[in-house]
Amino acid sequence: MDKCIACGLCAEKCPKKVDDLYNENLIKRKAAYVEYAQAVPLKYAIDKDNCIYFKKGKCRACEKFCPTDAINLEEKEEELSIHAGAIILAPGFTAFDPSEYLTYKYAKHPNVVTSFEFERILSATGPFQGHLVRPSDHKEPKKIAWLQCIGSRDINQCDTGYCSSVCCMYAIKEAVVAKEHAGSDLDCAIFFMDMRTHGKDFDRYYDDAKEKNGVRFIRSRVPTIESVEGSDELIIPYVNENGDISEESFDMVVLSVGLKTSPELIALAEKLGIDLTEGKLCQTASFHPVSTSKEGIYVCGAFAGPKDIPQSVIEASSAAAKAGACLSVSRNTMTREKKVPEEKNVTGDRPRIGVFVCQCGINIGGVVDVPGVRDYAESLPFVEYVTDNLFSCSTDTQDIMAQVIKENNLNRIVVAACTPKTHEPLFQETLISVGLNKYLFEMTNIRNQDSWVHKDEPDMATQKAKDLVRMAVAKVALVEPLVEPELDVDERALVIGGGISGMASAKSLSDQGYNVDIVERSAQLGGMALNLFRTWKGEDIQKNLSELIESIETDSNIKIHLDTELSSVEGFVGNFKTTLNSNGKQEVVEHGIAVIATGANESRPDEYLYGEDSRVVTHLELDQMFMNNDPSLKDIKTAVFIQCVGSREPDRPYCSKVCCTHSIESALYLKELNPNMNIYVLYRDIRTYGEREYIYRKARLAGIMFIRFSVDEKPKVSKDNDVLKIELWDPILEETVVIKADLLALASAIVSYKDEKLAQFFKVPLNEDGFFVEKHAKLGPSEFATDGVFLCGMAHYPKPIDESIAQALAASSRAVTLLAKKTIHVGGTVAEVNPLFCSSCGVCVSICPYSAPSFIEEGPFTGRAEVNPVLCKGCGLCVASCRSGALNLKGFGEGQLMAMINQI
Amino acid sequence: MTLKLFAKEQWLTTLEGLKESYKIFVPVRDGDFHTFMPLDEGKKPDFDYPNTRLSPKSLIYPQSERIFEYSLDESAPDAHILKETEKDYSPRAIVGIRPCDAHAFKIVELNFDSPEYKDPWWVQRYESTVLIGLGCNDPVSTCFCTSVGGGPFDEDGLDVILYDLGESYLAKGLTDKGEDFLAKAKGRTKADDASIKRAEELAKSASDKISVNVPVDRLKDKVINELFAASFWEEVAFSCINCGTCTYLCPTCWCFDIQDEVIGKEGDRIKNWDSCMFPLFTLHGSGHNPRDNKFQRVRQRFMHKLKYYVDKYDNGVQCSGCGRCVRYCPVNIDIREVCKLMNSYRSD
Amino acid sequence: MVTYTDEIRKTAKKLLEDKTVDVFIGYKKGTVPMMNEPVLVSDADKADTLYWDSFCGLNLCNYLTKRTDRIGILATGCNSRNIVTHIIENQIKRDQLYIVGIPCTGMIDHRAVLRAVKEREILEVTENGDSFTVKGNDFNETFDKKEYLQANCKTCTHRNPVEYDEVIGTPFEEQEVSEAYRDVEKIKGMASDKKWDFFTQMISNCIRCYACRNACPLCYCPTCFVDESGPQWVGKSIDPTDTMTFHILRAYHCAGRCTDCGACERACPVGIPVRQFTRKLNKDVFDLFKWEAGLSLDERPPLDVYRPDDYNDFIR
Amino acid sequence: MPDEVMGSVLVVGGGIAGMQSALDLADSGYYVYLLEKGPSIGGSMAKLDKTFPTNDCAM
Amino acid sequence: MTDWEPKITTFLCNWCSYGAADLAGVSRLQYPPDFRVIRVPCSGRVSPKFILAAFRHGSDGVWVSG
Repeated sequence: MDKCIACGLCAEKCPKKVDDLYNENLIKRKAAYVEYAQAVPLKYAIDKDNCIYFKKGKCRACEKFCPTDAINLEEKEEELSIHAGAIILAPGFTAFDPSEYLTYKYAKHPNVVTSFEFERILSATGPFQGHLVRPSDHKEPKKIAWLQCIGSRDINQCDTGYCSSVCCMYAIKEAVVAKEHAGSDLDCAIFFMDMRTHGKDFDRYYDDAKEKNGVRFIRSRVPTIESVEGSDELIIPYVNENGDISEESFDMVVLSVGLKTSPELIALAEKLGIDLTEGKLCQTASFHPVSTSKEGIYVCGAFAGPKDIPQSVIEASSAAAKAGACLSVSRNTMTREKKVPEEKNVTGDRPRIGVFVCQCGINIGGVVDVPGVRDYAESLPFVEYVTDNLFSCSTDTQDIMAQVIKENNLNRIVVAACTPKTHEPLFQETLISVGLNKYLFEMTNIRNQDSWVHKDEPDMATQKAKDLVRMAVAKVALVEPLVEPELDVDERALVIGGGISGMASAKSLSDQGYNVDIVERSAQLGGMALNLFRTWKGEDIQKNLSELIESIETDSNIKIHLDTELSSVEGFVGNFKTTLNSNGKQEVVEHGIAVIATGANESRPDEYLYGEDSRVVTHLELDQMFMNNDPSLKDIKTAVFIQCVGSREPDRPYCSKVCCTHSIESALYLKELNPNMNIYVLYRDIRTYGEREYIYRKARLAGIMFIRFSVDEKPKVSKDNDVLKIELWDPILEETVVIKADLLALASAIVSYKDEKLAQFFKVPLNEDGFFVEKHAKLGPSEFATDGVFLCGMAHYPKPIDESIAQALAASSRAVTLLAKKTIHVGGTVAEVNPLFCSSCGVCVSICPYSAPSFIEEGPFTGRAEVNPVLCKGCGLCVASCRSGALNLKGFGEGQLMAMINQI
Repeated sequence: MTLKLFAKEQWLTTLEGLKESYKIFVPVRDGDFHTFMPLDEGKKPDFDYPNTRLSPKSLIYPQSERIFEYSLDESAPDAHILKETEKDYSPRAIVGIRPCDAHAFKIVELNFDSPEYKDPWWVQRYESTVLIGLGCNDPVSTCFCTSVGGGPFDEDGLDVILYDLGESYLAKGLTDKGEDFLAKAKGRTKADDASIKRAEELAKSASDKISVNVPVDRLKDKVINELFAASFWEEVAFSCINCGTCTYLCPTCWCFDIQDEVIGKEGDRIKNWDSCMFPLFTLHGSGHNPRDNKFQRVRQRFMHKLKYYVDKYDNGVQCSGCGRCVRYCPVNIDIREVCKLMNSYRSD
Repeated sequence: MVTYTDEIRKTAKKLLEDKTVDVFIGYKKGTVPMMNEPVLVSDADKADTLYWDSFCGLNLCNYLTKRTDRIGILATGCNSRNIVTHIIENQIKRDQLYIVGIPCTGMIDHRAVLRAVKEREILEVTENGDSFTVKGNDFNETFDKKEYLQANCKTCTHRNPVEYDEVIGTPFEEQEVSEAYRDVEKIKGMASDKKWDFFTQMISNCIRCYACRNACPLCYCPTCFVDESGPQWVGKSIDPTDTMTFHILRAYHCAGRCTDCGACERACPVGIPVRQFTRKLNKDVFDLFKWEAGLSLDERPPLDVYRPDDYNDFIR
Repeated sequence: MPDEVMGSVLVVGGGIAGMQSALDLADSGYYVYLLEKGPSIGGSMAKLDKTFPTNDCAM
Repeated sequence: MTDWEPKITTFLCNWCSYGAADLAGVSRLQYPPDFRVIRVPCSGRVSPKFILAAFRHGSDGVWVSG
């Protein structure tokens, strides 16, 4: 495998074509293959199940043509035994196979595709290069339908009773992207039961899809798809919202298939002895969201319940935190560190440039005249050495390169090859290995951006390669060695917020061996959870909560600050200095990282007679009644729940996520107290995602009535002679119903604290709803773009206890990756100020998203700007914005870029 | 010394006739201002003008002049060799130049054409140019040529002087170059005594119209260091915004800078006007700037014109009294006032 | 106008006498007609040199940067907006300043007056309320001031000072201006080659004296980009490309910061309407961000700041 | 089997969750075995075209 | 006009467009060879001066993408 240089010759020569699983079998690939172009590792593999040699014992074409002898067909399967301190299961899911539903004709009709197939069709690397066509005749479709809940929420045709949680969003996304590809004329219709867009910014996306992109949403469970004789079209018959049967024809139908656990995985679980749920998913507890039933084995991702990418990423980090907690005594016992020679000082030396031009087999050499480029490079100023290599990235070439650099005393290197995005680090390693600063290097891309894209114009491609080399040489002559300053990390942590998230995060940090200060603004730990009764899994929240509080209070690594708020924050990653204020008493704590876990609050409704009639209560008030064993509960004859009170409305367009489940759980508890109670849940969409769907079903079976309303026609609550009357239109009965209620529970929205002061302290952003904005919606859900500051719980977005705890653990895991290093290296590509040129205008200070520039406070340059290299991300925004030319971006200096421009 | 008369209605024809022998520059109205342009550029000459906005110094000493060219193309046989850029030194005539501006060339000549050093481009162009002056019948309020050794009909530096007699011009040849020009001019008649008499009267009355008297008599006696350290400079400089208007409009400002410009592989060495008003003017390669602030630069400009030049050349002040800097300074810094301050300065 | 002058002198004298300020920045009467000179008065006895009329076109804000003393300064609408810009750009501290506001009736375009008298020499100009009288050797003409205002004053909607400690005179109602950007729209409507010709022609007389830049209070950088040598962005010769580069970049540096005070255009010795560049950007910044420079001490110009929640999708 | 706690973790699955776990653990000072049945890591996410709600490229 | 090849200077953000240009290569999409790419750490790094400089050095078009 080390020898493979991913030239692709084996695949080219392989005579065997097989279905391409990566592209959902929509096209063919070879038996010698790489899964996809950006695959990591980028090494070709032999598909043993299909390879002619393995089947029939002859062929070996790949072996013959491989230029680096990387193919070993005699390699035998080996059994390895691994000793590990913990196991994390992240096995993912398999998509539901809709062939089981005969009425949907998936197996028969090419234009009925699964949502995963549709992803490939949309992809630029997919079977049709991102051109949206239907499989039957490769014509552009004009109308596409999505059918939701295929293999989800269905115990009739398949036994998947749970909701797959992600399909509503991915269907909307596919519809929106499809319209982006094909133009707004494309008609996209999504057939659904409940629209479950409960995640952060999901409802906005849904609203935009409806209003801005014109995606049609049709609330209907479609029973069958009809094909039309002699045509590639498909007919969908359905019952519309008025109860009438209608039908519509489409060019393509996408089945939004659910997420399932594969049979092998069920077998593995059995082997490992871990418990599964009713839905064959890994069993976990709300207060221990990534722990399996077996100690030392942790779980994350879709195996622990269907979920989207950010939630998977959160759980992945949580699992790492849990594993880290049980192994913390052995931290750094098995990892290794690299040894590097001392760096040579080349400052002030005349540039001695070495240019290495890569053939990349035939990838570059087949189009570009590589020897010509090499000889041309020799004519350029300061170039002392040139050569061309068949494969510059191969290990032996790297050794030769190191040798050449030493022998010729080169101090600047240019490699003209593939893309620096993948290979720059490799060549920089070679520079480091001979004691050259890694920034004395420039890579120019004559493969991805030249030979591969101009293969029919070899002369022009060669000229382009020469130009690119000339530009790179011009730049590299001006580059300077850059230092990556090392910075000590204060190994203490500050957690802001003493609710479930804050405590879980603090506990996890302590378990991993770190000291934590936890700050709570109120007089006791516990936060919002103090008001909650029971989780949807039936767990007693107060019992679990008091255990958690006790574990915090007895933890010697954790110092608790109650009645305390922050009054100022100074410093940056690794070295924060925060002043705490407790009733006027100031205390300074120093810490390396901070976790923001400030939670959110329940809004106070201003409708439905709330506050005017004592029978109208919010969820938290209802839970309080449950916890107090309020005797009046038993006397209730009719209880009504109204959902989305203050959520998903124009002023607050997000979903509060927890309320549907909470209402149903509360309704079920009321039924437990009094099975004869009449209970109505008035809702807009029931969003019991994942296995929460089971309690929705349970509630329906228990006789709880669910009546849907729309935001334009909300229920009317009135008081008539002390009778609490609720009126609304029932779309099923098609008439107005009047309910006389003894209890009206309002699912009031969860609202943020809009903590602008805290946001300012740590230079982190808030979104328009007042929740904190994470670093990256997908890949950085529990941290901020500001280094050293982490995020969890409802401060991020409304979420239930299990997700809050998972995110708390994730935040601590991400924090530990910093704390464990003890020192951090800062990138060399940072901005610096020449104070002589600075005009103190402050543009850099205000424009920097990372708050790296600030004003110098004393000395001869008082009032001028300086850049803190630790905070600087090297984007260069300040540099381009500086009117005075006082700023420079190391590694992308004005002179260096101008030198490139001059050589165009 | 020839005296000739040219009827105004024939004047343009006369000039057209001279185009064979000279490239002719004449004052032309351009928007709100007058400027010298070649006669053949389609715009009508306008000799009834106070003065041009920009001085005609750029005709001898262009704002930007490519002096050498070179190639950095290693494959070219003459790579890195400076080649003089071809320049046009064919005879030219500036017709209608005011006496102050012609006088200015004489002031500047000391710098560009000295026994120790000659600027070949300035000298060649000056020598190939014949200056046909036009006396000022109506000097304006900012004129002070009479204070600095000139006058509205001063002949110093001119090759021919014209007197505007209303219907006709009386032309007086002053040098060989000028005589030659007149000899080639068609449509001339011999000047009659009445015309000559009228011309003399005109010159006298014009001089009388200049009421401003800028005293320069004691500048030479001042001690340089005392004047340099005078307390009024900060006040004089306060309003200055350090633009280059005064120096670029001035007919006697001669400072230049040499720059190399390379585009691709082709390089030019260019001589550009520079201005002591700009911070870059004195910036050293080290980053140090001996005239780092505004008042130092303002002081330099006046000290150079009114003291250093005076002491060095013994040729009066480096100012021809044209008044352009007074008229166009955006903040009304008035050299006449500064000169008074300097001339009367006493260190106590 | 006479009342303004008297009031200014009185106020300056008082401020200097009671040591509210160390210096007072205003104008004194110029040595040539239609031209006043900015002046710094530090002695209460010299307050009488201060003067005010409709030819106080140079922006006094230029004289604030890098001062460390306490300063009294006159401020019309646009000048006060420049002071605000200076404060938020850290060029001066608000508590150093005592701003004496002047509700401005607009500055007279001296070039227009010259044209009106057919370029004859003007020896004296006297103002009388809404009109002014121009005297020369053999003429004497009276004009309506409104007709001869500088172009920027004609379309000004901030004549009253926006930030001040005291106002001289009485603030009046701001004028309603319709089609303030008619000229910009006209250029916008041109075909691109016509547009290029227009701008090329417009700057063809430029002598690169940088009077426009230096008259502008926004240009306070210690080293202007045109003076930088490593790399040298702009050539030193009068190559049209370099000249155009200078003008375009200068305008960009002023985007969102320009108060359209007109100092640049007034200072230009060759009469280039350089505001054509800055106005286009003023309009764009207004259209895109509803922003006018120098109206708020709390907010920076839109192009100076980064907002993760920028309303424009492209930036996210 | 050694007695002391091993400083290593086995991560089963090379999709987005497995990769994130592995990265966190490696960065925290533990040796990681990342197990993937296919020839390359990336899992389901690598097959996606774009991701909601930002429409970022999944690659 | 047919022989004329424009010269287009391209500033590509390292984190998005540069990767996209790589992907175009991986996908073997063919396009005219008139682009010369300058990799920048962020399109925010591109000063208007670079754009003007590129034109000055003979570019017929400048493309900033990020």
